[in-house]
Amino acid sequence: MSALILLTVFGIIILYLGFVNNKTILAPVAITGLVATLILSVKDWNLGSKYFHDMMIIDNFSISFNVSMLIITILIFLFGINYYDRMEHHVAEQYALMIFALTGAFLMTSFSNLIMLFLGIEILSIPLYILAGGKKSSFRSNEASFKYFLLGSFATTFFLFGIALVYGASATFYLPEIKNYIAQFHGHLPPMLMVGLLFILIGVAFKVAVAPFHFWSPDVYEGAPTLVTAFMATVVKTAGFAAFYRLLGMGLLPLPGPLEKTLWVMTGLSLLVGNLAALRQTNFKRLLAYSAIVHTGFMMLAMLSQHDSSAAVLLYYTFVYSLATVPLFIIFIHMKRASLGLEELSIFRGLYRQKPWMAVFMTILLMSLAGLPPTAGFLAKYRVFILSISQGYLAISIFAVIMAVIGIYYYFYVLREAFSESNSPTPLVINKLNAALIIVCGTAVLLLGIFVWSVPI
Amino acid sequence: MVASIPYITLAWLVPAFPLLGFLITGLAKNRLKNNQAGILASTLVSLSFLISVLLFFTMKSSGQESATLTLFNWISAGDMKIPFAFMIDHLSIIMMLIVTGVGSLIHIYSIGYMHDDERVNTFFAQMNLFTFSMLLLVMGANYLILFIGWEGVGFCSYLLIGFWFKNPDYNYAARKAFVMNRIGDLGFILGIILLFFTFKSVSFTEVFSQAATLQTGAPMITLITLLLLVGAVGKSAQIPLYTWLPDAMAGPTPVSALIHAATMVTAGIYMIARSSILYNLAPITLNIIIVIGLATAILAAIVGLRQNDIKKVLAYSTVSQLGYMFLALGLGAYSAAVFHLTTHAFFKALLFLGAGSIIHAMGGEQDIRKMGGLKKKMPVTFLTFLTATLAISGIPPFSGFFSKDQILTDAFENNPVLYVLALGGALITCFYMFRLLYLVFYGNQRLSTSHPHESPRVMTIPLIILSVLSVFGGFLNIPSLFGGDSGFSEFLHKTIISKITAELDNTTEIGLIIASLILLGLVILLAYRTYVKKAVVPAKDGEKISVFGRIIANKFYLDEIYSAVFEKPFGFLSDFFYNQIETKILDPIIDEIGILTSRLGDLVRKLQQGIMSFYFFAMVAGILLFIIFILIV
Amino acid sequence: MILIIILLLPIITGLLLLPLKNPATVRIIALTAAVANLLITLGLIISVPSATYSVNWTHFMGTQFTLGYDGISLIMILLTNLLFPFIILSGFTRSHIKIPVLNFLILFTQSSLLGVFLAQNAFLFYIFWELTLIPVYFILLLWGGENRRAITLKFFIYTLTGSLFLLFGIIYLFTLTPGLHTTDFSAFNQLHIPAHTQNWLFWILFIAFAIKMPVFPFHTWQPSTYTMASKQGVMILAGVMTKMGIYGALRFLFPIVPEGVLYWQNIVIALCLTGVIYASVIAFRQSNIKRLIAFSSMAHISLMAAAMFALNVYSLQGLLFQVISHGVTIVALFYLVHLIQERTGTLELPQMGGLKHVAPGMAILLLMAVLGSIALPMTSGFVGEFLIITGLAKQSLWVALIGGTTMILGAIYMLYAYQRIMLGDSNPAFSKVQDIRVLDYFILIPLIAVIFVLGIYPQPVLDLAEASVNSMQKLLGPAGEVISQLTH
Amino acid sequence: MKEISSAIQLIPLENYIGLSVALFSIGMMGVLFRRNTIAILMCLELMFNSVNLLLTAFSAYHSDPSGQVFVFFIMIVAAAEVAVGLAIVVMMKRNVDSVDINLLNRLKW
Repeated sequence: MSALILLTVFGIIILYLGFVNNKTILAPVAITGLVATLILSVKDWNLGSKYFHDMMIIDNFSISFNVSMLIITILIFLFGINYYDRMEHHVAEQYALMIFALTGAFLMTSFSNLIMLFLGIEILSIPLYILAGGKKSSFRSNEASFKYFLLGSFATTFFLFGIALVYGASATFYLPEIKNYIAQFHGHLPPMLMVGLLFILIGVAFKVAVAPFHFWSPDVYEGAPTLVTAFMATVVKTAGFAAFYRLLGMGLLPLPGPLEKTLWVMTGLSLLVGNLAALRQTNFKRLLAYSAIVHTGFMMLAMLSQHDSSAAVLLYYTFVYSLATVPLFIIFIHMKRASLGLEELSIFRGLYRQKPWMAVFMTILLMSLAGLPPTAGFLAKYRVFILSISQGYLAISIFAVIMAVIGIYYYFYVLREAFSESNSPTPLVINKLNAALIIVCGTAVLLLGIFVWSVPI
Repeated sequence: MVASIPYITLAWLVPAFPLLGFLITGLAKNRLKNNQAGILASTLVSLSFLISVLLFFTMKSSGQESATLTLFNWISAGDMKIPFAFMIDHLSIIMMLIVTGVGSLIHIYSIGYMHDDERVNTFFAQMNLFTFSMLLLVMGANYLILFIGWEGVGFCSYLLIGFWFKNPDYNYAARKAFVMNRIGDLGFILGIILLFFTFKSVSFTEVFSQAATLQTGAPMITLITLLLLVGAVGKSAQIPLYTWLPDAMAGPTPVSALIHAATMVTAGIYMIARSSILYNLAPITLNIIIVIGLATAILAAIVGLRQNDIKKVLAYSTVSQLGYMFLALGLGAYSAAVFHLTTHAFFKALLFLGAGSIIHAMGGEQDIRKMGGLKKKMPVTFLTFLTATLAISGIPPFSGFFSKDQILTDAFENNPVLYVLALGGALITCFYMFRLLYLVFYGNQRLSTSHPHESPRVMTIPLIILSVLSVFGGFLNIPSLFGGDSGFSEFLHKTIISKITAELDNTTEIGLIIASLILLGLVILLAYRTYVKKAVVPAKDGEKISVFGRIIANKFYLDEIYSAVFEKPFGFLSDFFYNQIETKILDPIIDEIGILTSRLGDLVRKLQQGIMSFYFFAMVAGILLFIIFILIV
Repeated sequence: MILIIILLLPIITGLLLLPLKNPATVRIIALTAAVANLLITLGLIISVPSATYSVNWTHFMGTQFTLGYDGISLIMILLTNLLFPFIILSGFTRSHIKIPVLNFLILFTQSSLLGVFLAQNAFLFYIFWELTLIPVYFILLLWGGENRRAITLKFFIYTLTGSLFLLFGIIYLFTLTPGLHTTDFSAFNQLHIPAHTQNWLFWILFIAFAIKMPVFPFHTWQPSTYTMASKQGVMILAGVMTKMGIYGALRFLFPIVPEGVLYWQNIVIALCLTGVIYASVIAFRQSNIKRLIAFSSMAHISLMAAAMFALNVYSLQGLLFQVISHGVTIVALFYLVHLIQERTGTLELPQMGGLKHVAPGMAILLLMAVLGSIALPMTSGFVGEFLIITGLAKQSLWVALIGGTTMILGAIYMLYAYQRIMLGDSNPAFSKVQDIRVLDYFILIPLIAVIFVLGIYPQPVLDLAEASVNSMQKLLGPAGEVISQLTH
Repeated sequence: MKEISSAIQLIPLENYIGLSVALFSIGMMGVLFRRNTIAILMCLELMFNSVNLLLTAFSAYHSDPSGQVFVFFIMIVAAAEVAVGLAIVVMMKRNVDSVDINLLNRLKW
């Protein structure tokens, strides 16, 4: 709880720091704030403290997810130092809004009550609507925020309607009670309750961009400022899945048959649509957006094969995925600058010729996303497969395997570009800090792949 | 190491010397001066000859039948144990004598013959390698060692046929020979494998000792013998795999003498004679051998009638003589076959070397229509050639008479029809040999340009030695009929179990001999009248000849048929597989999968229209579908 | 401990190479490392019969990190460490493009290959199995011939598709293991999987190996990749990586899904024989030497695969012997082909001819390598193929007959190629061509020596193979009994 | 409080549900078929409020206040969303000089 408060306080402080327009202090302050929050939240480990009439339970699950999100956010802020130094105004707001979004994410990881979930989602989303439109003059940024906002609130209405229906049926917002209420039907729920639950699930599914509710994500990812995209692709997805898992784990498991089938359909669709759309993608940000949808599919796989270790696998997967994605966006930013604002895959050409080390680490990161050993990405997928196969979901696992192959195709397509000669090489400058961070991330991905402190299941 | 025969431990030297020669001449071929290589090679082969002689006499004196010399354990896998061992018994000692004896003569001859060739050192290296492989073949103590030599000689003949590698036709001939041999070898190796499965061993001694227990006509034995026969047919140029031998004449003449007359081509006969115990158990196979042998003998002889290249004539006569040996094998008269093999080695080597000396004299000319009247010019060659011709025609008391007569009588015992056919073949042989003789040595010289001269002594001496052998070689095996002890067969009969039972009574035999002699005389007379009196010269290539004649002159178009039936379809198939199946079906399928997926990808991308209304619709549609879904399910 | 040295020596050396600048020193260091590794391996073979190294290091990607070897792995390791010095040595040419990186990648490949052969644990096996692809991918991508980007990607995806099915299979087996799950081979071999499961699991596992070997009709990536690949790339691919498929099949199929093997045996053998004939026939009309040899290699590999599924002592012995024989021969052949290309500037047979006049040494060495590949007695190829054909004959005489046609077809196309390149009248275009240099002798003489020495005295390797076949039969369980039934 | 809830309970629950579903659907239809962003925002508000109505009704029937508490939360959030939304619309108006939702479609495929 204290962590949450501290985070909010820091958000407000940074907001005020915006008045003294001195950008240099912003990032350090923000990062210190995050680190402090990190320490505080770790101190709550094993306390399992409850707040607001148990509407909010901060247990190890939420703490671990919070910590992972904090780490990723710290990374993003560190990258932000370089990213924002050409932006004159409203830098403070950027940091502040991200921090606020993070508070929302915290709520989403620790709710035990649908109201909290709703609040969390909204507190997460509203700052993102603004962040997506961060470049006020840019049409694309504008369009991104616009679409995100409209679709987001549209989805929210359904989510709320669902909550209302469930409340109407069960007369409570508390997940455990809802669980008990559902349990008494032995899987044969009344339509109203069923629809209500469906709407709730869809509301969350929209946030994590599961097909067929993924349409917003490629556009928003492409249009939003790259750093925000990175934030959305990683922290928001992590938060979304934390919420999703908590929702299922606390409230809905064992899922009624139809709902479970629905979710499986969503999983399969995400894997398929994401991969196929990414296959011929030429814009890197869109490519990552679609690949994000695919990873969503894998996370769903992990989540739906209900096993005690699902949470651990989910955490591992999301964290590893974020750890690989963020630096890729950063490399992309540099290539984009070098190629004067292009976003095509071809801008990566000649990377190997100019910055071989960058190319090597890009290889590691892409391998991790593609799920090739010995990177953490492989281990993540491996553990997901172990879950799904050990729970006997063979068909979908085989399907996922095939999909993984397609994934490898486009990741290595990018890699091929990076390792082939560029016809018009523009000087590529990567500032020390970012280079160091990329290297750290790459190494981390490798080490997480090799030294994982638990057996795979 | 079982050393039952004195000096058996020296046996490994016999192949070792030629191998040594090969290594020295091969590695130092750029340093050796003009004749060194030849001399070295010849001495080494002669040394192995001496050792063979030594072994022969020690063997005779000690009265031992066979001895085995195991060098090391070659292949052992599971229950398969194949040592690298030599076995010396009466059969192999004879073969060793032939190989090293005739071989050393031909080596010596080659010193003169190949004198001017710039790759003479390579030539001797390869000849030595050949001798080595041939010795492996005859000395091997089990079928697999035999097979090493078997393929080794094939490979050497490949090298030597294509010795003058500038000429693509020669290279083609070499390749053809090797591939045809390989076809036979596949059958052979399969036969060996089956032998192993049947007897759990491939060493001669064990196989034969166990084979005694089997009953005659067992299907497995028949199959094995047939497969071995395939190998023999390939190696010994029998129908249907004989077409390579005439083409093999592309090689230098000494090669033809050594490989394609005296030794390599007789490997098949050796192998079958070696496996006589097995073949006696397989009457079906024996009958097949009879048919193959007789057919080859006659067909080749007929083709020989119309050949105008001196070496081609000899080649076809070789094929037909090999046919006779096969006939003998088929009749179960193995020792007769081996005896004919021996005498044939003498006179056919002599014929080839004589031909070589003629070609040498004519400056590389091989067309007998352009020769003639060489009797005066090169008397030694003429005399030796004459003896050889008489020998091959089976005129008593020349060696060919005894060996061939034995086969004929055996044929008669088996079935008079065989006898008649065989005799006909013999008559044809006699005719074309004398045709050759007359055309080359009699009449007047038809090619004015070249000035033929007698060959140097290094070439003539081997001719003389060989002619002596082909004159008196027959006396090794004088049948009881002429008060002989047929010692050769006696010497062999321990090793080879002949199947001949009934002895012909003397009167019939004498009758047969007289009849055949009369016929032979007539044939020689005919040839004389045609080619000396009338001085008929065979038609030029352009001129019209009778259809029958053309068919014969074109070797029954067998080459053409083979290329039409095997080579062309093979090439077509290759193109078809690659251009159609590989590049149009198999490979594209994989690519198509990729292309198809990316097409789908484009479709899915197009869904992302970027228009808000569509997104709203999509979302609502999705929700509604799911509602319906859950309410139905 | 020695195993971990063998495993890590190359990769660590490779990493040390990266910062270096001077190509010469880089090459020397790389070569010494490879040679040292070879010597260690030989010492291992001579001294220790069968060691297994196991660090109880469960934090390695969450599993037991277990290295070890039996005869089969030993042969594979021997092959790998035997060939890599020559592969590195063959890079001692004038070109100076990214030598450190290239050597690093080569050594990286060596380590991961060794890992594949040493792993005693399916998960570890899979890690290394995939790992081999990465450096090879870059070797092909950065040093390949024309159209390399497309071909490399195709090769990569194609092989990975198989591998991922293998991953699925491994995980499935993992979930079958009792109690606290494990991926140790020893545990897998104890599984008794119901027959109907084995029947589909067989293909899940086999597809990866079939693509790697490759077995008809999964071979289509091979010719183009070989033709495109650089000298060292193709040496690695043809010499060692094809053997990974064989090794994997021996490791996974026979012990784990024996009923599946028996169920599909005939079909797989039929596929392999089709491959033998198909590849040999195609090779006959290829105008590009590299593609010709690629197809010939495919023919030989298919024969070996057939031998593997003939499931008896002779065929397995022959297979394992042939693994070494084929590796050495094919590497020598590909090196010679590249030599010819470097000297004459062409790979097209129609433009060849009469090279023997100017390069007799090259001609003789090529002829010797060709003899090895057409299995003339006294070359290692003969011993291998004789045993293989024996094994096939044990299965059925017809199988042996069809398999044996390689003897004939091989002779046809290899001798044709040899004559087309070397023989014939002297070719004015090649008048400037130099004969082979010292470096080439250093590479070719030892390789060809191996071919002939093993042909004349194959027993040492056969003994290795013997031990491994027995060990395999021991660990084969049901299929082991099947094998013993078949053989006795 | 009591009489309010009792007053609410005079009307059977089905009617409330029906009404709010109707409102929700109307809003949804508006979102689907209008192209003017402002109108769409209003429709969204409508949907939010239908949910509010539903919640109040339920809370009254369950005589459980938490539902009504939730309503307040929703109102606040909705207000915040509209604020943001309007800002975005203003920005859009400034950029493309229109509020047609389909005008911004650079981002696609």
